Amino acid sequence: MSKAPNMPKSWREETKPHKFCPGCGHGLVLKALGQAIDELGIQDRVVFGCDIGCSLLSFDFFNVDSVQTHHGRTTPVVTGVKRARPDRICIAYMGDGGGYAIGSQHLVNAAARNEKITVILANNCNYGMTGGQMAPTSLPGMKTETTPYGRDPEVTGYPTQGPEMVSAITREGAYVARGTVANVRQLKNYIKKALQNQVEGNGFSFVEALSGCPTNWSTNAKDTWAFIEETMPKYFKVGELKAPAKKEE
Amino acid sequence: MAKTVKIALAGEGGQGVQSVAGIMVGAANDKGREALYIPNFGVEQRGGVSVAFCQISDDKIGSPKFKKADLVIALSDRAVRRTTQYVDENTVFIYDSSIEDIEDDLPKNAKKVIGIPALDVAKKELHPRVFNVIIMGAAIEATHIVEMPEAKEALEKKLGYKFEQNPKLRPLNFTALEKGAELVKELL
Amino acid sequence: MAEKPIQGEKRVFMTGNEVAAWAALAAEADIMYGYPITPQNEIMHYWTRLSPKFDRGFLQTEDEISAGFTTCGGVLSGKRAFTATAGPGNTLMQESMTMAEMMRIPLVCVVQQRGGPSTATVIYSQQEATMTCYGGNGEGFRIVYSTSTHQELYDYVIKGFNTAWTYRFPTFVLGDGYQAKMRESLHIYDPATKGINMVATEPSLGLEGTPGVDRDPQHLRNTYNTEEELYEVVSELVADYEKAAPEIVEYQTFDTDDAEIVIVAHGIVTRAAQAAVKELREEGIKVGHFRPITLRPFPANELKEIASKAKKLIVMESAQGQFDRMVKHAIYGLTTPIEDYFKPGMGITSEEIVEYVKKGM
Amino acid sequence: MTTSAYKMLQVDTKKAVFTLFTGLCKGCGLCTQKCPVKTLDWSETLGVYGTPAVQPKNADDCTGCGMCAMVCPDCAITIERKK
Repeated sequence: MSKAPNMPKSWREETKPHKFCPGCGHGLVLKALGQAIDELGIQDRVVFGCDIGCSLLSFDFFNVDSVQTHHGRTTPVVTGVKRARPDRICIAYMGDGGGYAIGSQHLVNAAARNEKITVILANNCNYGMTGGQMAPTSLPGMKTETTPYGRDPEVTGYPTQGPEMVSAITREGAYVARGTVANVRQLKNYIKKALQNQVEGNGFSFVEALSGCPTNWSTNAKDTWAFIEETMPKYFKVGELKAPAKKEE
Repeated sequence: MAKTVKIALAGEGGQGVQSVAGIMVGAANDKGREALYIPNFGVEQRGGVSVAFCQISDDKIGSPKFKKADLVIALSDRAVRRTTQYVDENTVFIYDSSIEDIEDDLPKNAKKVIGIPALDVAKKELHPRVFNVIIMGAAIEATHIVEMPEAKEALEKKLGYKFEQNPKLRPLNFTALEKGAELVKELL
Repeated sequence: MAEKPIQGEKRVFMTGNEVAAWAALAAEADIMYGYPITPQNEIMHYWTRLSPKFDRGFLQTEDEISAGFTTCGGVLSGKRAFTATAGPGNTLMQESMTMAEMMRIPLVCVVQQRGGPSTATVIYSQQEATMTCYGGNGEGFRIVYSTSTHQELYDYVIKGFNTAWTYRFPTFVLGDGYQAKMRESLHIYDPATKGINMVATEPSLGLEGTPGVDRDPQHLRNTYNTEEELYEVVSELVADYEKAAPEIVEYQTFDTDDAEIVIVAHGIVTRAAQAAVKELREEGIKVGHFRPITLRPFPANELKEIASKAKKLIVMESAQGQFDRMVKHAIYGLTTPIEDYFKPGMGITSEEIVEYVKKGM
Repeated sequence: MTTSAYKMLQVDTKKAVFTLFTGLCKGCGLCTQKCPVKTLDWSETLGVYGTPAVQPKNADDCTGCGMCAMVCPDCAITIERKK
């Protein structure tokens, strides 16, 4: 008879239930992250940074030292920590707005500099915390609060291909993947590889996670899964884009 | 010399006024005097009129820029027009006499306006590259902020490594310094 | 451990940007984060040449937003981290400075003011006074030293680190383009030889031990859910700032005891004012000069006392009234007439001050 | 640890013990959609937000695969397979 919830060891139980909405994908991404931290045994070394947007609600999520900063600025804050404390495993956690819009210059430049940090980005195709506005990742035709007639790519462009971009601008040693909350085990493995890449000091590591936002999508559980598993992959291909060459044994 | 000596050196970017200004005030500083040097600079990294504001004193120096200079040296037509604002009845104004059609733009209110053939001398007797050292010689003669041996010491300190590579440069620079002093000596 | 960058004390002749780099080095700064902008760029030039010899770090970021936030990250990691900027870069950096205010991140930032608004000039101004003291969405919980000489630039960069780490408010050394680019003499020294001990730093993140096992995790935030919650936090900031202010505030007076006319100026303009006072006094004119060294906190009481005895104040600055507003706010209630002498983006010389004072008599 | 504070809804199925921590369940229903045998359904028991929690409606159908636990964003479900 099990008595305790099966949370990752690195989760901080005192702050659970967490602050995310019912069915929010952040919980799953952070579960995968927590499991990855546990399996690598790095809880004592992790510094976790989070953005504004819903991701900020993770500031007290883990039993790891954490800092919440402004919208888009998690990458530089975490970069600052890593540069000052190279012995720490530094994780920048953000949403699609923080990574691909207001903080895109930081993502691009941290990747280009091959900062030895791990960026984990939840892509839910909209701005969640501010109430469902268009994000860089909103799909063509997708209705949001600021594209009430559907996103028109002629006017607002096409969804940002984050991992593809990061993959294109990083050098050997970088790790880039796109996972999905529909496959938590795979997502955990991607995140684990990304963190391992930092542990080994190979280079920048980046994982985008396709994630759900039932609140702003106004979807029930069935439609939430359908959007994540059927609609989003049409634009966002799940898989590993870049991994360091296997070290010779 | 209790009074603060104020010098404005102006030329085209590339004429080397900033480097000789730096050497000159450095020499004064080395003698334990108070010196302040500020280059004017614009958005562009090169080109345009370049002005070096120098002050040398026995006491701490006040504001880094000044209204009126004791000595203005202008080395191009644009530099002449730019620097007349720093001239009053106590100012010695030196310009290069090779600048054409400048008569009307020369200051009328200066204590003295002196044209010296520094560029000609540099080209014909020495080397165009030491034009700015001739100017430094003139500035030192006009102000005595340091004396000739100290000025040479400062040149040695700054350019010694070049002199080592090409020993001819040493007498060339020292001659240029002395020549500059000579050019103004009789006219002051 | 590498040797000390400066042994004892020595007289040097250098630019203010070089001074700032040497001061940070002497102050045992661990790492600089920065982005190039004129006229502060040579701070980075000198730092990148000197710092590797003493095992100090450097990161050139993609912009000043990043420079400010990486500095926050460095300080949170327990490092004596600093940055430097000017003009439009200072504008971008305000965002991170509010985070530093809210989260009590003791970073040090050297500002070399240039002309504004907008790109304007790369030369000089005092037009970043308001922004440096009160920029961003906040209340200006900062410490701002306005320096006037290279010696002060050196002294206050060192002091700035200690003030920051003692009181945990972001600390600025407010210089300007003249100070950045001009050369003059000063004495640089190893702080220890002057009895100055660098205040120990401590990390807020990346502490030893496993969080949740050996200790509680650090969960640092700057977001609050309710008005009440925020009000409580900000009230605490207010109380801490007000408690610290009397210990931090600094000013200088020159011949103010019997002064009928008091020139009020800060930063590099104080040099012109001091020289003018000297000259005018020789002519028997009863003029004095008051100079705040800290613009935040502002020496309001001290100025008020002097102003109450004067017949006239003249506020002089290379900006259109930014400093003037601080002065008027500080002495509100007095009826002493105030004259303004504003030269936005322009240097002020002692000659023009002498002329102005005489003309008004 | 505050584990003991959680109220549990336990269902003993043929192949596993299904445990739902009501203090963690927000009633999102993601698990119900992922249940391969479609046996998870809304429960009479309420979760942390006062909305229905979940439980296997037919205990014998549950295969103990653990999919529901895996997709729960709140770690509200545990599955303990019987030997």
